[in-house]
Amino acid sequence: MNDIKITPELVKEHGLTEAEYERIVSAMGREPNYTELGIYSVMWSEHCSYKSSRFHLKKLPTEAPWVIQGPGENAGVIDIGDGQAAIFKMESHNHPSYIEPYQGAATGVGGILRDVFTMGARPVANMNALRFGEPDHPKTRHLVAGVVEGIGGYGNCVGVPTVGGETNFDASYNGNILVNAMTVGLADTDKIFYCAAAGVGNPVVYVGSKTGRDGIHGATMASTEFTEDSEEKRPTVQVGDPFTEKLLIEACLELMATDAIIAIQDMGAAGLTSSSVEMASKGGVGFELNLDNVPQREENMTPYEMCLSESQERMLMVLKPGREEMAKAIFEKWELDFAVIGEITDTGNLTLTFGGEVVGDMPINSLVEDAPEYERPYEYTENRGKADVAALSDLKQAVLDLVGGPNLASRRWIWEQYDHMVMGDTIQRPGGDAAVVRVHGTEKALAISTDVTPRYCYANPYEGGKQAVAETWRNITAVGGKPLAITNCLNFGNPERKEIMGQFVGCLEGMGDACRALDYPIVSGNVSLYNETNGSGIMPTPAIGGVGVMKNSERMATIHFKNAGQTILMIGETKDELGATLYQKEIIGEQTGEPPVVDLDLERKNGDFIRSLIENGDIDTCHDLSDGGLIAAISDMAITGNIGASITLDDTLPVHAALFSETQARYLIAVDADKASQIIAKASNAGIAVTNLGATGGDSVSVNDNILNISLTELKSAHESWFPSFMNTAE
Amino acid sequence: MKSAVIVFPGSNCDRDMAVALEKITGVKPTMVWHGESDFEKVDFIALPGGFSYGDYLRCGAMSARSTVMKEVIKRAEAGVPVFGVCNGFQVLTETGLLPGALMRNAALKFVCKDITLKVENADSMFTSEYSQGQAITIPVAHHDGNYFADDETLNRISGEGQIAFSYSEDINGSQQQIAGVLNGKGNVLGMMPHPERMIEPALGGSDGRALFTSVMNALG
Amino acid sequence: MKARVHITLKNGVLDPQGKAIEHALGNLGFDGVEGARQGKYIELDLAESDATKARENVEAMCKKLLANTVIENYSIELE
Amino acid sequence: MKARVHITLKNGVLDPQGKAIEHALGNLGFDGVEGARQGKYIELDLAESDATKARENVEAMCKKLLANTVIENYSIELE
Ligand SMILES: Nc1ncnc2c1ncn2[C@@H]1O[C@H](COP(=O)(O)OP(=O)(O)O)[C@@H](O)[C@H]1O
Ligand SMILES: [Mg+2]
Repeated sequence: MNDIKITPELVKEHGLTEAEYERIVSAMGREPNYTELGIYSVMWSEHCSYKSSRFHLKKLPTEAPWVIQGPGENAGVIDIGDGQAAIFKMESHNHPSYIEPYQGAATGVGGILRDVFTMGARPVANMNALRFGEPDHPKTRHLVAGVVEGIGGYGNCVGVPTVGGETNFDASYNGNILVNAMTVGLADTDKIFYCAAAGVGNPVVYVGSKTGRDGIHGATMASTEFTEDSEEKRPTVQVGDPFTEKLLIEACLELMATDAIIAIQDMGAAGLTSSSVEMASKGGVGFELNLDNVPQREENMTPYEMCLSESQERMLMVLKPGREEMAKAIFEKWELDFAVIGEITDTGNLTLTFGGEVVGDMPINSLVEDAPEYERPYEYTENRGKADVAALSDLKQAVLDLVGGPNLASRRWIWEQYDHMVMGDTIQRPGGDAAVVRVHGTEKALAISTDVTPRYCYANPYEGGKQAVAETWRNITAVGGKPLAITNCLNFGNPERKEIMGQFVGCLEGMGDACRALDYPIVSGNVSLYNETNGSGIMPTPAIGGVGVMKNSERMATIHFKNAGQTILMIGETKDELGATLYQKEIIGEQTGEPPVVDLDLERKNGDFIRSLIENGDIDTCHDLSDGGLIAAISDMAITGNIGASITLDDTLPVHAALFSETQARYLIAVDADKASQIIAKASNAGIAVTNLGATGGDSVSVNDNILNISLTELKSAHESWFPSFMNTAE
Repeated sequence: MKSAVIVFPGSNCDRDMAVALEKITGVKPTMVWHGESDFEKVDFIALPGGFSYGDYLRCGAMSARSTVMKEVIKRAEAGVPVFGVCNGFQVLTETGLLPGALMRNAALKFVCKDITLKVENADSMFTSEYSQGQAITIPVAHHDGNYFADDETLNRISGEGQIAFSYSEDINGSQQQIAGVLNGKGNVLGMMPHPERMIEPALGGSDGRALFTSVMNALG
Repeated sequence: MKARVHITLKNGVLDPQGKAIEHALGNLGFDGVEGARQGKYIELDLAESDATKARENVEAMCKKLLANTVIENYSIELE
Repeated sequence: MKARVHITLKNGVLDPQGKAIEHALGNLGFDGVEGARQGKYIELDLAESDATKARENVEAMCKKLLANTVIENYSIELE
């Protein structure tokens, strides 16, 4: 196999440029053999090396006193008090999910779970951020069905609740859906595991499933543009085995309770190769692996295949010497493979042997530090100016179309396919602003939300980047959580195009500013570039996953109206910001103008105020305003509470602006009248804008008596029926 | 009340069951691994929900043949109360301790939501704290909860009061909307809904508690 | 030798997967599908080379694990 | 006429179900099972009586719905 001659074509097939190949030759001081070429190609792929994004990622804020581990490990770690840590990360599985939605999405969930339990955490919550093409695109229904079933199929079986997410439909995802999965886990702060290998002579151990020829070159696939014939790249799809994953979680956690593990790393993209290189590189040591000892599922596997296989449900560990037998007994109890496949060396090289011969020998440094880094040229998106967004005469229809349209309709059809209650700690289920999961056995809880508004990011990447971070912060705040840190999944088009790179840089700058202003650092993340089909890119989609903590989970707010006769207050002020809104897109059918601007100081001020009300037990009903504006939020609160509302708007803004504007930093709360006056007074003292909008009650949502009046029945049916009827329509 | 929770590879509601049992009975249950051939004497045996063996081949099929189940069957026959939830129910039908079989949901989708159940038999040791016909809210979370039995069996179990709970709406295609079934002697109950998930207001309600307190009362 | 096992639902047992297939095929515009049933197909590689013994063995596997005889039938072919 | 369709995983695609069956048979004391693979078996009743047309039709059904051709193969028999 290694006598295959390295030709320029072969180099190109491996996704390497001529210049990159030259770089490999000079790093190695010789030509690579076939196995080595394969290894360089995955290690230097966009997916593993972050060659287009690294330069900019370095500028993101990653520190805070509560950050235990920022980016660079398998997942980020934050201190949540009492000696406990939350460990979390989000990751994309876009390309595989487009090719095979069920398995693509399922293995995406499996991969992100491993990133989290690798660090010693028990996974306690899964989230999923999904973007599909237009509803009437011929592929959409099939993709939605498969992705949702795959996420559920994996998460339900493993027994980790899938507690929330987000789902958008837009034409820019027609040929390139996004499937971003996030896992949050819990660990004790003194029991966190890292991937840096240490100790020359220590055994390198392989555990989990056997290696097959699955997904060879998945990492390079995730680093190239899609063309029509990508659908032929089928054998790269992997099949997930959630049952084995469940066993692997239990076995790893059982071993982690001992002191046998020095370092541990899951085998993700580029499998055995990237995990061993990463462990060696972090530890500044060499690895010698005997590939004959790798547990194999298929016959006659070559070193090339074993090194590049992306078979799922596998982990690599470095153990303390002498602990092999004890560790092996644990894995055998869980009926998993366990094999010592090598040891740590002081050579600084990754040395591979097979059949008694050395089949690869590469300096670890050259695989990691020498990987190319590009400062690709970029061009910022031009300002689109202020949009002039029309009013419609039939307000009622507009509201029904919006609330009962693809981007606001209830996602119940999705979350009812996910076990969102297993583990017995889900105290806020999907359907609210943030999911809330109790920290098992304590009063504390984690609040989790994923958000991004790609329309805004496309219109103005900087503002969109800010808004994505701010929206997760706001959603966590709206349930009463203190937002602590975020993870992200940066989904963009082809970075070799200046305007795409401009979107990337702009979004990152916005994210960074928002993180700094909100004390809300980035602790982990993932970049997915080349999300393009035939040269047309997706909208920039930097999905943000935020995590916050609640000290007393009995003080929690939910969105549903609880009693008739309560006063509805709006915290924050509505401005005429209709550009790039959902109203403009779905009702008017245009996408122009600048998006709403996030005033980060105001965001913080209003949010801190809301949170203090919830923490004090002053309010238990709260909803932030986002897509669809005021009327969408009121509708949500009324539908979920089955209680109507009547509100009165003053005439500072045209009605359609007051109802549909997506001005940021706003919340709605509902409280008893006497409490409301106290809150108004408190807000005025603090210089916070507050408006008394009206009261809950009745069986309709009405505005200024007659301008708008929609019965709860109509609203509910529009909101609840869109998804099921869309999915049940025959293709 | 001393209880045991049986753990199969892939069980994932074993902890939830143990937490509920401890909260309600005040005694920490013993966790029993599927490979054990014997375990300490207990008053109550619970088979938890989850995906034992990944639900591969047929839900509950592989667990039903595990070593520990031989002992569980023996004890059930000797009168020890045995309670299977979700996957536990599937295991019980696969062992033959309960009649019928659980097939793929008619809509072929996993379904996770709160559902209203009707208490069809409030006379059993598992249900005495409910009233006959009471409507209770308990969540379901399953892919294979579509209860099937042949007509003769159905007639028998409905005639003998062996139907413990039924769904108030058709959620999975179950015959007669059956949600939970007792054995002839009344000491084995299997049900698809998860009462152990409804034991405190923070989780959405407490309607599941009475099931456990019923057993406590029955055992004295 | 190799055993091919077919596991099918007994007559009278309702078959949600079969029904769904029938329905979906209809929706996709395939006319004239008058019934669909879904079963399992399991292939086993056996060390045994004696056909009689192999059949006995597989028969036992079916009864003990592979089929649920409350609702399923099985049939065995050897190669 | 009747069509019998077998759907099996492509070579090299991981078969978690087959693996679990193999394992479980071993645990139950059945020695000599060297491999197990699980597939689907679908029976269709067709109105069509022309074998060529029927095959074409079922072929299309497999591609469109019954098999996931990314990871599965199918084979069709007519009766
Ligand atoms: N793919 C999904 N999986 C689970 N829950 C989802 C999914 N998509 C949306 N949801 C849930 O639906 C609700 C509404 O989502 P969204 O409109 O994005 O909320 P928000 O505007 O507050 O961010 C949230 O509770 C969210 O968790
Ligand atoms: Mg919100």
